[in-house]
Amino acid sequence: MSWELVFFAVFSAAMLLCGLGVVAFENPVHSAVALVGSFINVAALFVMLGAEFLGVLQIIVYTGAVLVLVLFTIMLIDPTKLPEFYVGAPLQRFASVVVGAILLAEIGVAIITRTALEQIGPHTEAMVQQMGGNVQAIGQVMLSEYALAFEIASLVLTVGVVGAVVIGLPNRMVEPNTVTMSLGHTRGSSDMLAAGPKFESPMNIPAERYTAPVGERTVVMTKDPDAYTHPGETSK
Amino acid sequence: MGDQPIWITFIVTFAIMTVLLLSMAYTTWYERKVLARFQDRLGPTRTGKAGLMQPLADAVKLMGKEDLVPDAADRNVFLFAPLITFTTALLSAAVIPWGGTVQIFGTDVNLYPTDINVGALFILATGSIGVYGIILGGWSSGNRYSLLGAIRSAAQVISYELILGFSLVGIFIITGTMSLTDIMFKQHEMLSFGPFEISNWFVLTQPLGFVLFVIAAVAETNRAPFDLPEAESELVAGFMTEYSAMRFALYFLGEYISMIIMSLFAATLFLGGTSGPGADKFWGLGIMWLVLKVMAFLFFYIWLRATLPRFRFDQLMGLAWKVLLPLAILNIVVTAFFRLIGNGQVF
Amino acid sequence: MTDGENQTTQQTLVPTGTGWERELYFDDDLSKHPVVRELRAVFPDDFLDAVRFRNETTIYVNPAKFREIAFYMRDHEKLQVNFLSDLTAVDMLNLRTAPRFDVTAQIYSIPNRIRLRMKASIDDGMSIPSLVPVFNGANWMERECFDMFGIFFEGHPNLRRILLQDDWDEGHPLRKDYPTRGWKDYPVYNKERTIRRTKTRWTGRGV
Amino acid sequence: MEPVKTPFNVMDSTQTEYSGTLMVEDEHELASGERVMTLNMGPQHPSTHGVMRVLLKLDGETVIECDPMIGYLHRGTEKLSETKRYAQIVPWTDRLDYTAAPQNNLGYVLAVEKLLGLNAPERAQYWRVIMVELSRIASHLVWLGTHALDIGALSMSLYTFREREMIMDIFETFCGARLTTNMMEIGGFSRQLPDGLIPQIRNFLRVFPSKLKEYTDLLSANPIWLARTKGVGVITPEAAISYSLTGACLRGSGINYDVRKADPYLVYDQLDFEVPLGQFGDVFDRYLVRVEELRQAHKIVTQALNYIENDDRPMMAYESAYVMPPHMGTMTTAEDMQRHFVWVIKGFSAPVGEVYHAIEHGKGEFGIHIVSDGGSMPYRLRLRTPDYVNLGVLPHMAQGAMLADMVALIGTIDIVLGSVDR
Repeated sequence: MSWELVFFAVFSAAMLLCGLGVVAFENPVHSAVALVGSFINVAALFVMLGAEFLGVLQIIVYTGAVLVLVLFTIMLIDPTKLPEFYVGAPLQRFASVVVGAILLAEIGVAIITRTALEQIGPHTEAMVQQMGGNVQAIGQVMLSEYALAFEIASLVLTVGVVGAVVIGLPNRMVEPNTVTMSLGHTRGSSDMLAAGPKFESPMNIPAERYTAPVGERTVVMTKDPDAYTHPGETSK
Repeated sequence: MGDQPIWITFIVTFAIMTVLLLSMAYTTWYERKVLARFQDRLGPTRTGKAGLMQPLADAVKLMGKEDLVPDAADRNVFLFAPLITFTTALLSAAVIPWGGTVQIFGTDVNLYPTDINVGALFILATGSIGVYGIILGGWSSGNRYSLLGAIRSAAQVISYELILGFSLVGIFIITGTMSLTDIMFKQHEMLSFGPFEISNWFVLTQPLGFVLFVIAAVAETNRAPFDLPEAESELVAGFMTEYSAMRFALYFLGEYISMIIMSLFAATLFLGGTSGPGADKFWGLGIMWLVLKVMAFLFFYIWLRATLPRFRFDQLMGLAWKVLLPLAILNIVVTAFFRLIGNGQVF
Repeated sequence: MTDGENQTTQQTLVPTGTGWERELYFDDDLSKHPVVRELRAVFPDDFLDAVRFRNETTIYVNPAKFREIAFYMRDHEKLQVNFLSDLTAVDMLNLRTAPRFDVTAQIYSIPNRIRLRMKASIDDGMSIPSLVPVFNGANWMERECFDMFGIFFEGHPNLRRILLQDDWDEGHPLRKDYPTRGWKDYPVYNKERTIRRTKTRWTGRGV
Repeated sequence: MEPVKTPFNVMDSTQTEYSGTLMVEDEHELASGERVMTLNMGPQHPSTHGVMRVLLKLDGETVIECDPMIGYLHRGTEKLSETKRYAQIVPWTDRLDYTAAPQNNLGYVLAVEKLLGLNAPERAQYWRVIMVELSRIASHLVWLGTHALDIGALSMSLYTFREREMIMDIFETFCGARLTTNMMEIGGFSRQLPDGLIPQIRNFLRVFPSKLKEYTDLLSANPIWLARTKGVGVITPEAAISYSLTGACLRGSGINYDVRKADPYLVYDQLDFEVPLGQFGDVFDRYLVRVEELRQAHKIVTQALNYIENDDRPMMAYESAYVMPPHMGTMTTAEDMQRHFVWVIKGFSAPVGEVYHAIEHGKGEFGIHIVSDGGSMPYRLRLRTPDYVNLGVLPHMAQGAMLADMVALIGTIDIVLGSVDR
């Protein structure tokens, strides 16, 4: 038994355990952390196969960027308000079984074509060596053979970014700088107020007055106590 | 560069870990002393000569403190999170070369733990795992300041890692490799301009990339003026508000290790790593040059902290996405263009 | 002090430029004071009195018209008493029988540089119109006044205690019948001397 | 007069659910559907400048509601003053704004002198001006250091405290105390000037302008500082007047109201100085105004010192009946000792009446309102502290600000909680 087999066993066992944890943990954050562990072990398996670039990319892209966002979505959602997954409709359960079976079958077909039928495809180890290494080979293939798929993927990501920006835009209906009275903390007193004139305040000032320019700034010096005493004729 | 018995790799790794952990402790002392000089004070003086025993005293104090877990905390995650930051920070040291293959007592020794062909990306990858320590620590504390610090940290690290990666692409285009050892030895070559010979440091050919890298590295390590996750005047202590004792120290040390690693990384990529006068003759001189470069970087970190106010969060993100990212892409395009000219594929 | 009452209507008709000199605000004859003159004319029933002490003018007004008079003085184009320096109350329990409180507003005219004190007397348990619609700064001052004296300001948007805690149940401490040490008995610590007095150069004694 | 009975009893804490507790979970959905996080900033927080609590409702990092809660340092100074004789109250005023104790002393002492109708001799007035302006510099230096520290400029506080230390040493030479000086006396100064005071002040005046340039070099052109302060916390002139702001908060918005100019006390009408006014009323303008005030204070101290340096007229208005006679034979003759004893025990009986006196404190208008019933203790002493009133504008400024701006906004008001809570 070689060392590689031992490491493979350890990594795959850890990966499977983490994958089990993803579905088994009750707290969604714990599930997400288990998913992180699973991804890291997958990356380790990639490295063992000699695909360091893929392994590192797995960590940077999935573990680093995507999962952080997923994790935050989960964290900021109240766990008590999550929908109940266990008691989904029978159709849902059926559909999930079917989809899972199809995915499994796809993986099986891929493995069988590679091992049993010995149809390995063009990207053999010799070819990778000839291209100069993993990174070079991936670059070549990505930008020549699969250029169209690559561009489509970029387009989809761009759409995703634009969608995120649109969703994340602040609500334009609410004026951010509307000037109101400082009510302080209004609880406990608003319904107890007597009727009558409330805020005939001098504060109906347009919001653009509340901006200050970014450029050079000086102070105005005065010795005369009667100068600049009125809001209309301030030092601006 | 060649294969070596595995026990030599263990010894080298052990030596590098020891040096890193010790230097991390003394980086705290270095920061306190330098910051104190910036601020017209003396810094630690009471423990040992010039306060040199201060890290030891701090360690003893922190170990003696009670390891508190708040009631509202998610206990397991809370206890586990600091370890992530610490270990991933240490893990990055695996790919940083301290020299080439040298002869020590008649044995060939590689002065780096490993040399994978995507070493630069490996450091980025460990950095992106390291942020989990901050996020999970902040979330599991059950404190809103911690949560805000964690959210800030996540957004900041993702944004600035992008810039960190993009600023390196220029070097990858020039060298055609991502192995840190190869990149470093590329810079040992000398360029001659008539009578003058200067080292081919990438800071000369990639000045914009260097500036971007330094800014992003400061942000990536959560140091001032980008120390928003732990902005003490707004968020008390950010994600580590609820931590105490050694777990607090782990975060603290993780930050310092990240500083050292980022300094090593910058020195390796842009300042020629071990390159310097006499470095090719004796490997010890090369390590000395590397240490000097790292200390200069650390001094720069502390200088920033002593001088600059803190960014606001929206300004920070605006800087990353509106200023630095276009500049980084510009850098890539220009570098690629010159590379094509060099290859004779244009004109 | 109130002897100029029958002339006030004529005095408001004085053309501008002659009746608004700065010296008039500091004249010994209070009836020449522009604020007094104007208020007497416009609020003949609600302007009660005016007093001068140490070069400061105090006007007494009807509490029901407290806000209206402040409004009038703020928006008057010549008076421009547009700044509320301070608003507080004085518990007059020991000085007179009724009404109990003097609500005192120190108001100021930034363009004219004139300080003025406006007072309204109310009884315990009554409320007085809030000045918050006139001066936003009155918000916290009135909250403090409510906190310390228990005076209610009608129309205040957020009348809560401000300096004492929300569940303070000992009343309002700046009232004159509130003892300085409070109503409650507080525990007294360190009744016995637990630390031996040591012999020092100054005491010279062992115990 | 139509008495309006109050419709509710606030003392009944069962009516309201918030009474005196920390916030329980209070997340509610806004009209936009965003979830709101309640953040309890303080009372133990590094940048609330003491024990102040600010209850924030945050939408992300944007503040949508802000409620400052004060009173953690309330000591009842106004109530206590009603049981103290006039001269005994001076030390209590030290504890209001403990970064500028001489100014508090001066405000109180001037109000009492106004009530008594007495004037301090000219020399004492000049020395009061010198001490108060030095104290204004000290107070502004504390503000500059802590404000910069809040925004993240770490070293600034140590630089400003270095110069403040020199002023503290001057105070120590002058009156023996550094922080709670208890410096001013009713009627002037009863003691001789100590030796070495004037060279000490001269030394400070020589050093200070170069140090001030150091501060402004570090901050005024710093792009991060500009980005953090410009356009943040804008108060329009109308709002500034309406919120009763005073001091740099009002002048930063461009309204010229400086009590030293508008209603001169002491000898300020004989001194040549200018009042700086901001243009747009944001945090940066208030910073500029205060830095300029440091220069003007330096100028005032220089002028006053040049004028009064070689003067040796008496410093106490002994001719007045309200001033304690000099301690000439207190230790030797029985009559003097008796007289002194009676003075200390009984104090003086002030005239009946009420006065309000305002001075330009470093933080704004510091007003004392004394109601006297003719006794030896004030019937009512009202302390109008500038930061209490200025703090009321915080909810107005905080609308739409970021969480990081909150510390800049709290810093720009320049509060000292001892003065806010009294």
